[in-house]
Amino acid sequence: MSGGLGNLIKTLQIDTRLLGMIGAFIAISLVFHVATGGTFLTPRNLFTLTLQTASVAVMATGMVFVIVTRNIDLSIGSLLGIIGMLMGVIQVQILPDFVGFGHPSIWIITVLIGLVLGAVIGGFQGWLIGYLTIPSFIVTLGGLLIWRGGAWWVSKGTTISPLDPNFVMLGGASGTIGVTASWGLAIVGSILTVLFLISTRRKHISHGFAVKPLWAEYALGAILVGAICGITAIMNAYLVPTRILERRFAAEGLEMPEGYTEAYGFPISVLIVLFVTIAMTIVAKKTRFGRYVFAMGGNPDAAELSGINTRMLTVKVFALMGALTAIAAVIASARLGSAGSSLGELDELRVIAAAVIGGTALAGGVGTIYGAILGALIMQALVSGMGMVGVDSPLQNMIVGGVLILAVWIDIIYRRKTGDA
Amino acid sequence: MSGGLGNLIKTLQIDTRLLGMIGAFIAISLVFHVATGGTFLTPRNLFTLTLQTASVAVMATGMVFVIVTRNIDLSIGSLLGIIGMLMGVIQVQILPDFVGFGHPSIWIITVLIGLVLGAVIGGFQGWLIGYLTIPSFIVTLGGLLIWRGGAWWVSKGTTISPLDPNFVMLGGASGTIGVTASWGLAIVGSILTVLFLISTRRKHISHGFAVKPLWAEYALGAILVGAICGITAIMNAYLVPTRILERRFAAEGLEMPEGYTEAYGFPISVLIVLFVTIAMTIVAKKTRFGRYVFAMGGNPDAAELSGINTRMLTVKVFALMGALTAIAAVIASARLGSAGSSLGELDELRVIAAAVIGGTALAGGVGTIYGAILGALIMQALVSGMGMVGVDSPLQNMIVGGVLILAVWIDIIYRRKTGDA
Amino acid sequence: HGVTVGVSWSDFQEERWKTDEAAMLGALEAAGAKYLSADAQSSATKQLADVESLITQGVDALIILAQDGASIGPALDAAEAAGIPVIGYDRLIEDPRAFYLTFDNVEVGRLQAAAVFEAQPEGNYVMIKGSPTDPNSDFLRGGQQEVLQAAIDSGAITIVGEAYTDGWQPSNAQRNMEQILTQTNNDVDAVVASNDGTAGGVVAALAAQGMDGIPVSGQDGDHAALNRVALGTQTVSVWKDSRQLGRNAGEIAVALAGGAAMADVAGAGEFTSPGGVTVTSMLLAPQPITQGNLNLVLEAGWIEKDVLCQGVSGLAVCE
Amino acid sequence: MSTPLLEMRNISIHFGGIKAVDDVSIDVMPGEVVGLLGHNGAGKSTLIKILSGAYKKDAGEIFVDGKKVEINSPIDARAHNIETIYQTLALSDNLDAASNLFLGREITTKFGLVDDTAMEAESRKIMARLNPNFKRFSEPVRSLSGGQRQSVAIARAVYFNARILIMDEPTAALGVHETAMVADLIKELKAQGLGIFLISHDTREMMELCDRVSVMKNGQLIGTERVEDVTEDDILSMIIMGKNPKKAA
Amino acid sequence: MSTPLLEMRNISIHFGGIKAVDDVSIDVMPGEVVGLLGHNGAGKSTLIKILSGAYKKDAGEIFVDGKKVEINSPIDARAHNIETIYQTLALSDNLDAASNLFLGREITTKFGLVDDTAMEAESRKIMARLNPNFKRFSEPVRSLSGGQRQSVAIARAVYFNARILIMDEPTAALGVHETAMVADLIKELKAQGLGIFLISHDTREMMELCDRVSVMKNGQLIGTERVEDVTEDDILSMIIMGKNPKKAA
Ligand SMILES: Nc1ncnc2c1ncn2[C@@H]1O[C@H](COP(=O)(O)OP(=O)(O)OP(=O)(O)O)[C@@H](O)[C@H]1O
Ligand SMILES: Nc1ncnc2c1ncn2[C@@H]1O[C@H](COP(=O)(O)OP(=O)(O)OP(=O)(O)O)[C@@H](O)[C@H]1O
Ligand SMILES: [Mg+2]
Ligand SMILES: [Mg+2]
Repeated sequence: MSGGLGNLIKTLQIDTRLLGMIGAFIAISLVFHVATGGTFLTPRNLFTLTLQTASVAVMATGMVFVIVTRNIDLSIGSLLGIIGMLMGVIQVQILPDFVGFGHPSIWIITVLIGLVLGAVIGGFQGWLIGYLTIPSFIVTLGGLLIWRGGAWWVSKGTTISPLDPNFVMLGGASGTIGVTASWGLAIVGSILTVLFLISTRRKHISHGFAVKPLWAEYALGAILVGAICGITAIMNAYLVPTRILERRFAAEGLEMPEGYTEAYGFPISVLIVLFVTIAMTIVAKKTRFGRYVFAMGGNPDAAELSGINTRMLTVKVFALMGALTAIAAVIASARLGSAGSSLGELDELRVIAAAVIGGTALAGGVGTIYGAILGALIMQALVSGMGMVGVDSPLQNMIVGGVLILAVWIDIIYRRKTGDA
Repeated sequence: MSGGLGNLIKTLQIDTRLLGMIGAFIAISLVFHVATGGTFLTPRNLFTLTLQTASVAVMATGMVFVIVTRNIDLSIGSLLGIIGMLMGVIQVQILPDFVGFGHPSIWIITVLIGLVLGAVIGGFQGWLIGYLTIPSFIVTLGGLLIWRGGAWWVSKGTTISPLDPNFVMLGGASGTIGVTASWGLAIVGSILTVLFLISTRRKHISHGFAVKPLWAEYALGAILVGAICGITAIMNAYLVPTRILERRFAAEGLEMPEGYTEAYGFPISVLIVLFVTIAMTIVAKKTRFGRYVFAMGGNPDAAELSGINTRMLTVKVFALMGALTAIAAVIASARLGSAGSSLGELDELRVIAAAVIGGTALAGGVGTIYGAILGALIMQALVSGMGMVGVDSPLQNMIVGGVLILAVWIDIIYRRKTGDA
Repeated sequence: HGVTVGVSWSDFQEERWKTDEAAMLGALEAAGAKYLSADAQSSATKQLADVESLITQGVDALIILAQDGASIGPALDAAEAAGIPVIGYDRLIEDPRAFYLTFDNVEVGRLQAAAVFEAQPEGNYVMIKGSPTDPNSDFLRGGQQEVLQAAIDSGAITIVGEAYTDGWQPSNAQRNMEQILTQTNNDVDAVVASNDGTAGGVVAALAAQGMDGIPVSGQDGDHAALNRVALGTQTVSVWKDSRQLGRNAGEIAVALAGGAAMADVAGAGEFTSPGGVTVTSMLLAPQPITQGNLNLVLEAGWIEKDVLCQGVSGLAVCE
Repeated sequence: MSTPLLEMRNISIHFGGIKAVDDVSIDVMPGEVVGLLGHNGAGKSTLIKILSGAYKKDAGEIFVDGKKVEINSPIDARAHNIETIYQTLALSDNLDAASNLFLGREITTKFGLVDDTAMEAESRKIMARLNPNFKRFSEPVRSLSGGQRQSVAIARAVYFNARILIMDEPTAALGVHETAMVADLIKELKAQGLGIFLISHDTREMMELCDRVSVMKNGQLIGTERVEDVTEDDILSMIIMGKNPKKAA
Repeated sequence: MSTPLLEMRNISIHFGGIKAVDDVSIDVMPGEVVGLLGHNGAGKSTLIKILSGAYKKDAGEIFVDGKKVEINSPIDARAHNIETIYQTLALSDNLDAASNLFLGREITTKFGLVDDTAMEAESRKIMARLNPNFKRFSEPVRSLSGGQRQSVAIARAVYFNARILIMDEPTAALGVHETAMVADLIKELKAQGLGIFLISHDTREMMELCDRVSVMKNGQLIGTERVEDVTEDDILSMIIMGKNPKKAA
């Protein structure tokens, strides 16, 4: 990186990898924006993009932990399938008989059961890996076969639909929080960010460590707040199609006023992703659990000898992965409005790719949550973009494969340059 | 293992794992034999079983090396697909225009091109892994997407058939060597085995090492020769259906003599497997290349510092894997008599499962060729057995998944008991 | 014992085959025949193995739902060697040794396009195709093209988007549809989707734009799809009354096993395949199900009324 | 005589065929340093690994303050304030010195989150005592030299008020200066009343640092002697010949 | 004076920020033992890893028999008969002693196949000289003790007529007896005319074994002295103070 800019980034202490990935995403977007004659970088497409990315992104954060502990999870696609299917059966065939069709408690109970299921199944696989010391590759490869078979078993191949209307809101465009609430969130987020920056600075000073110049802090704060508001602005710039508005008015027997418009704001599923990202980042960086996960990734024996119960840790990591998969299952099936036995097929590959493109090293010990999220976004941007340009799916896959390899290679070179493993 | 038998096995110096796996295979076979009302352990079914196992078995031997060097190859299924497809195009659409349809040189040229393709593609992946140090999981995951897409690309999704008649003989029942030749092979094999036993004993004595008692040597020899002849007998016990014979006579304008029968003997594809098995075993145990593969698996740095060019070694291992995949592609497409763009889908999982069930440790450094072959056979026996019994396929997958995990677990316990690795 | 009939399914995990099987069983039991089956899980290779093991188990007749008609040759050889008659079920096997019993897919494609075309004779069309690795995807697409060709040439219809659907997965269909909608800025008037699964994904994508209601096609008569037809969010689901197909298959199988010649089968005729091969065949007419004739599926007992009419109001059949 | 701080009685363990440790008994008093000597493969590391919970013993008993205790995992060992410095250093290469130092016992804020700044501050203090010219706190320990890593390992073991300290060849990789510092440290800890098991091949060093030395050969205990009762040569002969001169006499 | 067997001139290398080795020059004559001393992290291992091809130098030249050579990989080093015993032993844990001993230079039959029986026979001979009570030939070295592994590593290095031998703390993990044997071995090899670089923290041992000692500090060479010209204390002060008494004087 050349002089001035380099120094600036240094003083701001911004992770260059983060910059690189954002850069990559922007580059890809621009290319497609041109290729599609200006439709790619529209609020509408970015909105859809986030919706499409949501479920993979959620799982990718969990996969980071799995891979950091030198494991792999090939079962999540099938796991998503069977959990989605079970949640479908519960909300469509079971609960209505008790509480009545469309009852608000349905989606809550369904989601809770899903989460428990995910955590338990994941935890069980973790137990096989941690306590019986069966390699995760094998256990989850077995899981891949078992849960996919199970998903079919549950419904004998039929597709469950339509899903509970409230549940469906968790998945996509039908469930957004609107403009005002979105701005509200943005403001709260900005404030918290600033407070965080301040407190960290205080802390460092109190221990007499070096801190960056004040102007740098201000600049950083400005950038972050700017980003938050920017994204919110985009989400709020996407207007609800008039057709839908007209219907809504019609439903209430009203006439839609001339030139009436309304924007979507943040979709619930995207908010879920944001929440998961923040939570997982804190877990990774600021909790013992997270610390142990990385310690184990760096040197399992050392972790063991340091009195860390690595076996239990493995169980927890996979249980967490399972729970996140359940969340993803909610988003995926809700978005589709139905649950079929092929739901989530090959997602394990997408998720692993996302985590790895995001800089998670398969050797273990290294990985970041934001990286995984960006990885997922980049992958989805590629696929959607190619879809718009009309590239045939086999060719799409070929390109995705190439990009995956390329991304990891760049990452390796980057590591070598910066000297950090 | 209890007293007497245990000692016997010790003195004979037979690998207990080998015994275990053969035992497992027999057990499974017996169960199905009963369940199918006596059709499973018939020459005919065993004959087809070997045909069905061939292509996976060939690839499994290569996967052992890949896994032993702490790598994985997820691309072989797709690789098989694209090579099969290209070989199909070459023999059906290209070569006939030059040498004329059905010309004997067609299959030879086709197979050669296939082998080169496999070795080159595999080698290229190996180069990315060895020299650019990109994790094999990523490279081959990329390959999985790229080559599958490519296979579709070559034929735009159409299936190429019928394949060259000579080529088709390499795949299945249409290409067998008959009774006499089979017995001939059996005898040659037996003689070589005995000679081998003798020479090894000589050698040990000359260096003044301990050798097993003579009677043990005799016993061992007897067992091996017995096995060889037994298998041959089975292959020769499966009679060619009369209809086919009649037609053959009719073709030559003759009348088939009353009560005339004829048996198949070894299919060419099975001979290919046998050849590959022996060759790969020698490579693994008796060549420097093989020795280095295991050294690298045990401690890559040590291998490197011992002056082994581990990068080049990786390239070679993957090139070998690619070539074997090409052989598998020949067998698979020849057996089908056609090449479709989904040929080989999911084979990577079957192959990895076979190698792992055969006792290859994903941690690297440990694995045997015969294990992989037996692993493949056991898997295939399970699948076709369940098919015969009429188990629903989703349930079949679930069972295979369970068995995979179970097998590895048993292997781990076994290792712990015997204290090796 | 009586005759044994072996059935080799290509992908039994698909919803519809369950009913085919039921119907076959019915017919077979009626004839006092035994039933064996195997599922190739969408793998031509496994299907060959399946057929072999069925033969090994001594079946007297084979019903093959070919995963890939071009790859089934060796299976036919084996069957012939064992002197077992073969029925090519639902999907064409271009080989005179097999009796062809089907609602052929090209026809299904035609019906899909026709129904959509009727509802939307001009404008912008989107073609959502099946899995690129499944040969049937292109048969269907071919049939659809035949119907639309004229209108396309006359410029009445423009195909503004076309995409394969990896693994026939609804979620992939949804993503592709979303991108096409974005790309065309919702300037789409009709969607020809190749089966009900993909149609589901398409409708989900349309709904997000409030465009649900424009003509969408499908096939298989999946319950979810029929419900959409009732709701008016899907125009047609080409329904192959599997029970009809299954029953015929059973009966013909028993007949052939009994030594009857293919030509002697009641209702059998000649069919010349696209590849120019002439096979003995029996073609059943697929039934396009639209809001107009939903009563058919109800009367056939194919679907329960409450399932069909879930959330539907003001539709005759649902009253 | 007073009850020993820690006692291992009739300990045995074998790997596959070989008896690595065979019916060995040793003990240590508060404020005492007991040396373990023996040829390579004598079983020293294995013996103390049993004490630190890394291996499970086949037979024998362990007493702390005269009370029988079960040690089945490193966690158990820590619960009895038994700290170990392993011959092969147990550090997480991808974490920095501070994180390694506090691994398993992180300092946390009132919200239960780990407090990195506080831990780094602490580490600086500790290392200053052990190895003044150690500066590379924020880098992963991967990039440290053998000795630098050793210092981190020692620091970790002594920081958390251990009562029993096990050192398996702690100075093997250390430079003269660093070795001297460790020697001083051992004396200091001894003065604080810790019981210390010290494994080393440097007989002279042992004579200087230990109160008693136990010699092992082929998994068996040859004998335990007070250093003032024996000469360096006696010990050497015990190690090599495997017989106890006193008993012989 | 005669041309040195091997000479390293103005060698430098840095990792990320730190200069691990900074413009260091050392040489060794045939039949000479040159000792390398220095605090932990001084750069000793790094320096000799450059010689053995494990690291690539940033600057400097290497001469063998006065001829400039390029060493870019362990293979190059071996080509010049430079053998190394690493501080962290380079053995393949899953192979047995014999396979490790001959790794990269297997004995092969006339058909080009590896000849295990021959190799095991050879190994037995070699080990007999180094470590008589070593018996476990057919087991993977994984299950050997630190010292047992060390003996295997040494055996490997000396077996193939090396001309230049590098030993990085070869006796660090060895028992008294084993250490003595290594010392004898070094003397023997020296007599055979090998040039030996010996790294160790045991100054006394160095005084006894080496002809010359080079002292490093923070990556720089403090000085090289003939052992008979200096006292042990001089060397200690060089290591710790980092200044050369002679020059000072
Ligand atoms: N995990 C293991 N598996 C099998 N054998 C082992 C294992 N660990 C140690 N051994 C064997 O047990 C015996 C004792 O080993 P140990 O490491 O305790 O010796 P030691 O006294 O520490 O030797 P050193 O002074 O070289 O460290 C040795 O023969 C060794 O080969
Ligand atoms: N691979 C590496 N990456 C980064 N820094 C390294 C690497 N290897 C060594 N260093 C640094 O280079 C310096 C010299 O290390 P080196 O191992 O040569 O020291 P040494 O003299 O061998 O010490 P010791 O006596 O403890 O073995 C140390 O500061 C170490 O942290
Ligand atoms: Mg030890
Ligand atoms: Mg060193």
